[in-house]
Amino acid sequence: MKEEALKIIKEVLTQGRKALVEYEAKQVLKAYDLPLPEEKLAKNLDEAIKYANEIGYPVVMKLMSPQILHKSDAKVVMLKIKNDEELKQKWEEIHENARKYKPDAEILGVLIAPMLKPGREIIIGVTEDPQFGHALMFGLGGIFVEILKDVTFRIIPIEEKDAWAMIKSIKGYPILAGARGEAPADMKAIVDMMLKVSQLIDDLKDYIKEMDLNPIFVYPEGEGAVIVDARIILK
Amino acid sequence: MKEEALKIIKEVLTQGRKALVEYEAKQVLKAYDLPLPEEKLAKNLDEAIKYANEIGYPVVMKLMSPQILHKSDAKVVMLKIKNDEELKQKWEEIHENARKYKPDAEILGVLIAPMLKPGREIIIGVTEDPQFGHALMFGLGGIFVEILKDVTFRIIPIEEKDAWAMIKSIKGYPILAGARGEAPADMKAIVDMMLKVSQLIDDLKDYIKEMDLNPIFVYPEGEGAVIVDARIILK
Amino acid sequence: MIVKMLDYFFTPKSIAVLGASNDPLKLGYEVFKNLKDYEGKVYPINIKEETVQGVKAYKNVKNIPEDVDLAVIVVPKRFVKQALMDCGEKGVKGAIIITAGFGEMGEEGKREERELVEIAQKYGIRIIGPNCVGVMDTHSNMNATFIMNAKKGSVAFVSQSGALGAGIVYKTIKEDIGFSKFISVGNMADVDFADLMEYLAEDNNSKSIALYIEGIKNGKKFMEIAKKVSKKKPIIALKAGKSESGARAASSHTGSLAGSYAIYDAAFRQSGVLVAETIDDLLSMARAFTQPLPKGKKVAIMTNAGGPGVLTADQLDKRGLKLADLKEETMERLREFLPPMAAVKNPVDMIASARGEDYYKTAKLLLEDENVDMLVTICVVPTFAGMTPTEHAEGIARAVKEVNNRKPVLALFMAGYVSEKARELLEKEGIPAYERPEDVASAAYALAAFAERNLEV
Amino acid sequence: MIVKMLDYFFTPKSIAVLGASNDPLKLGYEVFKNLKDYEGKVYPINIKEETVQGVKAYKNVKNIPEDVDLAVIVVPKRFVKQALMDCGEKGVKGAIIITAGFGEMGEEGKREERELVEIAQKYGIRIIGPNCVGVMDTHSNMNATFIMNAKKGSVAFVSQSGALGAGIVYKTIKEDIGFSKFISVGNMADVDFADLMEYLAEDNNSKSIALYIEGIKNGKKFMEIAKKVSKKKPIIALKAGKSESGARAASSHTGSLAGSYAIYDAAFRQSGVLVAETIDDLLSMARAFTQPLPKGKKVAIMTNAGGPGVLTADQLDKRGLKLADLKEETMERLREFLPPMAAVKNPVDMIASARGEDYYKTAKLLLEDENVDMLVTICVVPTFAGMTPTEHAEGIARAVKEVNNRKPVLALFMAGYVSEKARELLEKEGIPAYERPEDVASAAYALAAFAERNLEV
Repeated sequence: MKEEALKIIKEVLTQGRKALVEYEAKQVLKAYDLPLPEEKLAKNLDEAIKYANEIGYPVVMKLMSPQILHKSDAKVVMLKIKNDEELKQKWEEIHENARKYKPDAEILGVLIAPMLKPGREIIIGVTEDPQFGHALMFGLGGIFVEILKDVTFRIIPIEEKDAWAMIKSIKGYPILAGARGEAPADMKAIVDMMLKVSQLIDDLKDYIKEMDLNPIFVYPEGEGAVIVDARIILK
Repeated sequence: MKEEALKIIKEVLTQGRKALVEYEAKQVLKAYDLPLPEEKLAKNLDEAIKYANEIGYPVVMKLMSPQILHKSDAKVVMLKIKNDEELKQKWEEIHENARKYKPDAEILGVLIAPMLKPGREIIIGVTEDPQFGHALMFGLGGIFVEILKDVTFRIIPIEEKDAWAMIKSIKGYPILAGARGEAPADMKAIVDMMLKVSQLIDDLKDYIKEMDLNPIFVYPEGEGAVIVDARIILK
Repeated sequence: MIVKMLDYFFTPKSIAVLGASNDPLKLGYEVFKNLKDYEGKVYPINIKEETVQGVKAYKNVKNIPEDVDLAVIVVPKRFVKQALMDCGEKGVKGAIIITAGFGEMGEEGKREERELVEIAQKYGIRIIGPNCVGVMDTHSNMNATFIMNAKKGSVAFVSQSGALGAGIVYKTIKEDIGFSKFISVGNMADVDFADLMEYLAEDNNSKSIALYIEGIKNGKKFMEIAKKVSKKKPIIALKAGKSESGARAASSHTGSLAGSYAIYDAAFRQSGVLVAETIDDLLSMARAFTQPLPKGKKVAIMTNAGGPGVLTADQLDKRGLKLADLKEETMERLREFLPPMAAVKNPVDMIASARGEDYYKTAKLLLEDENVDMLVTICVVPTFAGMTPTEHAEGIARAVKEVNNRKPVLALFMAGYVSEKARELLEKEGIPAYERPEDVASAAYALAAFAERNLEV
Repeated sequence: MIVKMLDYFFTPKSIAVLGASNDPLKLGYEVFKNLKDYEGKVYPINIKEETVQGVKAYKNVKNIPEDVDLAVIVVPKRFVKQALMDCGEKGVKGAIIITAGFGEMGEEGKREERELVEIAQKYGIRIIGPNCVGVMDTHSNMNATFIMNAKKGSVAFVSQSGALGAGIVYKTIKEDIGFSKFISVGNMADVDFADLMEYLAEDNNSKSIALYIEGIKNGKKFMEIAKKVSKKKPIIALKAGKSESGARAASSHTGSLAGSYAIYDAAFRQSGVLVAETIDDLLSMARAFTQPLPKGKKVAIMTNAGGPGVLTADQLDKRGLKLADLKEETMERLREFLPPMAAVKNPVDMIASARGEDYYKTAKLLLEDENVDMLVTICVVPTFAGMTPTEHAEGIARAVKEVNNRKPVLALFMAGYVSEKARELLEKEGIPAYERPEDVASAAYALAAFAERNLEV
C-alpha cells in the first residue's frame, strides 16, 4: 500500500509540485483500498470515447491540470454526457475553457467518470497540527459543514471506537441514522474509510500535509460509499 | 380583514369542526393579505379543467376533505399535471385514493394550484401558551427544523424589530443571507408575513389555537415569498 | 398608585409583627428580633404575652394606639385570615404574610388564598406572600424576614423561592455581594413580579432588578411592565426549569405551571429582560450596573498574568463580546513603561512584576483609546514581594477618576482572601469586582446587551 | 523509572534552598520560611549570610555534609546555571527552578534554558520549572513554593501558569477545597505534564489529576501517557485559549476548520481526558473522585426546597445526565413519612421542614432504589427553627454508611457560611460538598463520564 502511494507522491514532488491533481490523489487513495468511482484518465479523445463506453454513458469529464486546482471556477468539469457525439463536443469545450482560464496550463488528461447515484454527503479531511501532528476531520457535507461548522476531529492514528464516537458526536448525526424516514446510512463504510485514511496518513505523515475528501457519497446500510472528489497537499 | 376571516372560521365551527382544510386556512390568510399561490377550488372536473387552463399547466391538484388532513399519507396530492387529459385521469385517481383512505370522507373539492418555483423553505407557526398566550414561531424548513430544532419564538403581538431579531437569531440565518453564494432571500417579505400573522392572531386569538405555515418558499430579495401549505386549528 | 402603596413595604413608619414571639424556635421570634432595631416603630402582637423580647406586646393589632403602615403576619395558618381582617380594620397599608399552607397546598389552600385576597381588596391592603421569607431593605435598614441581614448594595433581588432566596442571601454575605432590597414573593397572591418591577423602576437605591423565577401566572402583564421598565433599568432573570427534567421538577413544586422554557425565553427577550444561566450569572450581571453603559462591544483586558487574561477572553468570546484592537499609539506608550516581556497587544499582560503605578498608567491609556468600549482589569495574586494588597486596585480607581470618560470598568481579582481588601476598595469606588473569569464576562455582556437595546430604543 | 525519580520532588529526605534569604522582600525568604517546618532536613544556601531565618546557612550546596535529594533554586537568573552545576556535583536528584527569565524570554532565554537541560541531563537531575511557583505536597507537609499552604485534599493540581495556580490555591483556601499536591510546572524545560501524569497515576494520595494547560509541546507524548493513565485515574483539563481563531495558513477546507482548540479538544477526548470549561468546573470535577463510580447516568435528587432541585436538574440535563425514574415502592415509602406537600417524584422535595432524620431516611431509600445510579443531596438554609447546622449532613452520611452499596453521593449545601460546618462534616466523610448547582452537576458528569469510559475499556 505504502509503496504504491509513495511512488505517486514522489513523482509529483519530482515535478516540483505540492498539490496532487484529483486523479493523482485518487491513485494514492486507491493504494489504500478506499472506495472510488470506476474512473479512467484519458490522454486523448480516442481514449476518452473508449473509456466512456467501457464505463457506460452518462459520464462525467474532469480535466486534470496541476495549474487548475479549482476545477469548477475554470469550468473544466462536464456532467451528464450522454453519448460519443456529446463527448467529442465537450472534449473541445473543456480544453478551450482550460486554455482561457490558464493559457499555459499543463494538461495531464481528462478523467472519465460515471455519473454517481447521489447519497448522503460527508467529508473526511486531514490537517496537521504543530503540537499533535495530523488530525482527522469528519463531518456532513453541504450546509452542515459550510454554515454550521458541524465537524469533529481526532488525532491520527485513530481507533475504531474513535471513528464511531466521531460519527455519533456531530449534530447532523440523525441525518446518517435516518431521522427523516430514510434507511440508515452505511456507517460501517464510513468507519472503514476513516480507519483507512488514518492508516494512510500514519504511513505517509512525512509527506502529506493536508487532505480533503469532499464530497463522499454514502449509501444506505450495506451499499457502501464512494469518494467523489479528493485533494491532497504535500509538505 | 377580521370579518372575512371570522366568517370562514365561524362556518367551520358551525360544521362542528376544529381543523380547517388547507383551502379554508388559506382563505383566512388571504383576508390578511398574506402571499398565496393563485389557487382555485374546483367542485367538479369541468371547473378543474377551466381553472387549470386559467392558471396554466403544469398544475398541482390537492383534494380537500375535512376528514383528510394528512394529504400525503392519503395520496391526494398530484404534482406536475401537464394537460387536460392527465388532469382528467388524475381527477379519477385522486378521488379513488380518497375513498380508499377514508370511505366516508366528505369532499369539499379539489384545489387547483400552479407548480411553484422552489425557494428557500421557511416555517412560520403559532402555538398557545397558558401563561403568555399565543407565540409566533419562525424557522428554516427541512433539516433545520426537523433535525436541529433551529426555531425561535416571540409572544404575539410582535413588533417589526422582533421579527428581524427572530430571523437573525436562528443558526441557519446564513442560508437566508446567502452564505452559499446565492442572492440574499427576501427578508422583508418574511418580516411582512410575520407581522401579518401576528396581527391575524391578535385579532382572532379567541378562535385560533394553532397554525402552521409550512413550507413557505422565500425567493431572492425583491421577489417575495409564497405560502405553499397551511394548517389552522381552532380552539 | 402602585408605587406609593408599595413604599409601605420598604420604608414603613411603623410595623406590627403579628405572631412576634419569645420562643426562639418560632419564626416570629426571628422576625421580631430582626426588626427590633428598625428606626420606625415596631409593635409585637402576641395574644398570650405581655412583652416580646422586652418590648410591650399588644393582643391585637387593633389595640395599637398609633397608625400602622406595615403588618408582618407569622401567626399559625388558622389565624391568618382573622389577622388580616384585623389589619384591615386597623387601616394597615401593606401585609407581608410569611405563614405557609395556602396556594401551594392544593385546591383547599388555593381557595383560602383567594379569601385572603378578597379581604385585602376589601380593605385596600396590598399583600406580599403568603408562604414567603419576607422583605428586606438594606438602605432603610428594615429586615422583615426571619433570616440574616443581607449586605448593602445596589441590586434589588426578587425571589420566587423563599428557601433559595435565603440561600442566596447567605451566599452573598460570604462573597461580599450586596442587595438594595430582597423580596421573597412567595405565592404572589397579590403583589407579583410585575408590580415589583414597576415599583423598583423608581427606586434610586436599586440600579438593577434581579429575578429568580419559577413560574409566571400573568405573562402578558409581566411583559407589558418589563418592556416599560427595561427601557430605563436593567432586569435580569434566572428561570428555573429550562430542561425537560427541570420543568418536570417545577411542576411538582409550586402552584404555578411551568411553561416551556422556549416561551419564557421569548418573552424575556421580547420585553428586554436579560437572561441569566446560573445564580452567579444573575448576580454578576445585576451587579455590573453601578458602571456607565458601553458604546459598543469592544473590550480591553489588562492583567498581571497571561492565563487569566486568556480565560477571560474565552468567556467574553462565548458571550459575543469582542477584544478591542488597540491603537498603535496606545501600544507604543504601553511599551514605554512595561517590561520587555509584557504583551502590549490586547489582552495587555503587564506580567507579575506590575505595581499599582503600572495598573494606573495602563488603565489610563486603555480608557483613553477610542477603540476601547469597556475595560476589564485583572489581578491575580497581588502579593508579590513588597506589594501592598490594594495598590493595584488603587491604581485602577485613580485612572478611572482621572480619565472620567464614562467607559465601564470591571475588575477580576482572583486570589480568594488575599484579594479581599482590593475588592472591597473597588466596590467602594463603584467598580464591580469579581472572582471568576465567567462572572466578569457575564457582567460585561450584561452592560453591552442593555446598552445595545437602549441605543436601539 | 520516572516514578522513582519524581518522588524526590514530593517527599525528599533533605532539601537545599539555593537563594534562601533573610530579606522578606525576596522570594527566597518565603520559600525557606514555608519549608522550615518540613519534617525532612532543610538547608539554606546563601553566599553572604551565616544564618538564614535562624538556621545555619551554607555558602554552597556542595558544602552540605549530608546527602541532598531536592534543590529549590531561587537565586538571581545569572547564578542559576552555576547553582544547577553545583547541585549536579553534589548529587542532587531533583531541582525546582523558581527563577524566571529563560524560555519565556525569547531566543536567548530559550538557549539558556537548553543549557540548563543539558547540565541536568549530564548529572542525571530532573528539573521542574524554570519560571514557576514551586511544588507543594499537603500529605508530606512540604511547601516548596513562595505562596501559602493549600488545604489538604485528594486532587493533584498541575498548573502551567504560576500566577493562576497561586490564585487558585488562594481561592481554594477560602472555599475549603483541598489538594494532595500542587505543582507549578513553569516552562516545563524537563518535567512536563506527561511525566507528572505518569507519576501521579501511582500516587495513592491523589484520587484525580487536574491540569491547567496553556500549551502542550509534545502532543503525542501527552496523549500516549494520558491514554494509559486515564484508564485508572481521572485526568481533568482546563485549556486556556478556546476562542483563539487558529489563524493558521491553511490551503485546505479541513485546515480552515481546525482551530487550535478543536485539536486540543480532540486530543483530550481521544486520550480519556475530561474537559473542564472553567476553573470551578475543573475543581468540581476533580473533587468528585473520592466517590465510587456510578453504573449509569440516572441521578436522584433530594432537596429541602424545590428551586435548587430544579436548577440542579437543569444543569444535570445540560451535561447529558438523566433524572432517575424512582420505583413505585420507593415513592410509597417516602410518602409514609414525608409531609403531604412534599414531592416524592424525582427530584424529591422534602420541603423546608425536613430534619436530619428525613434526610437519613430519604437518602437510604433513594440509594436502595435500583433505578438510581447516583444521588445528589441538596440542602438550602438548614437553620430553620431548632435545627442544628449539621443534622442534615449527618443524616446523609449515616445513610451512606448503612446502605454501603457503592453508589456515588454528592452534596449541594447552598447557604454560604451557614452551611460551612455541614460541608466540612460531609467532606470528612469523603462526600464532596458543593455550593452551586452547576458545580455539583459537573461533578456528577465527571463521575459518569469516567465510569462510562472505564466500563467501555
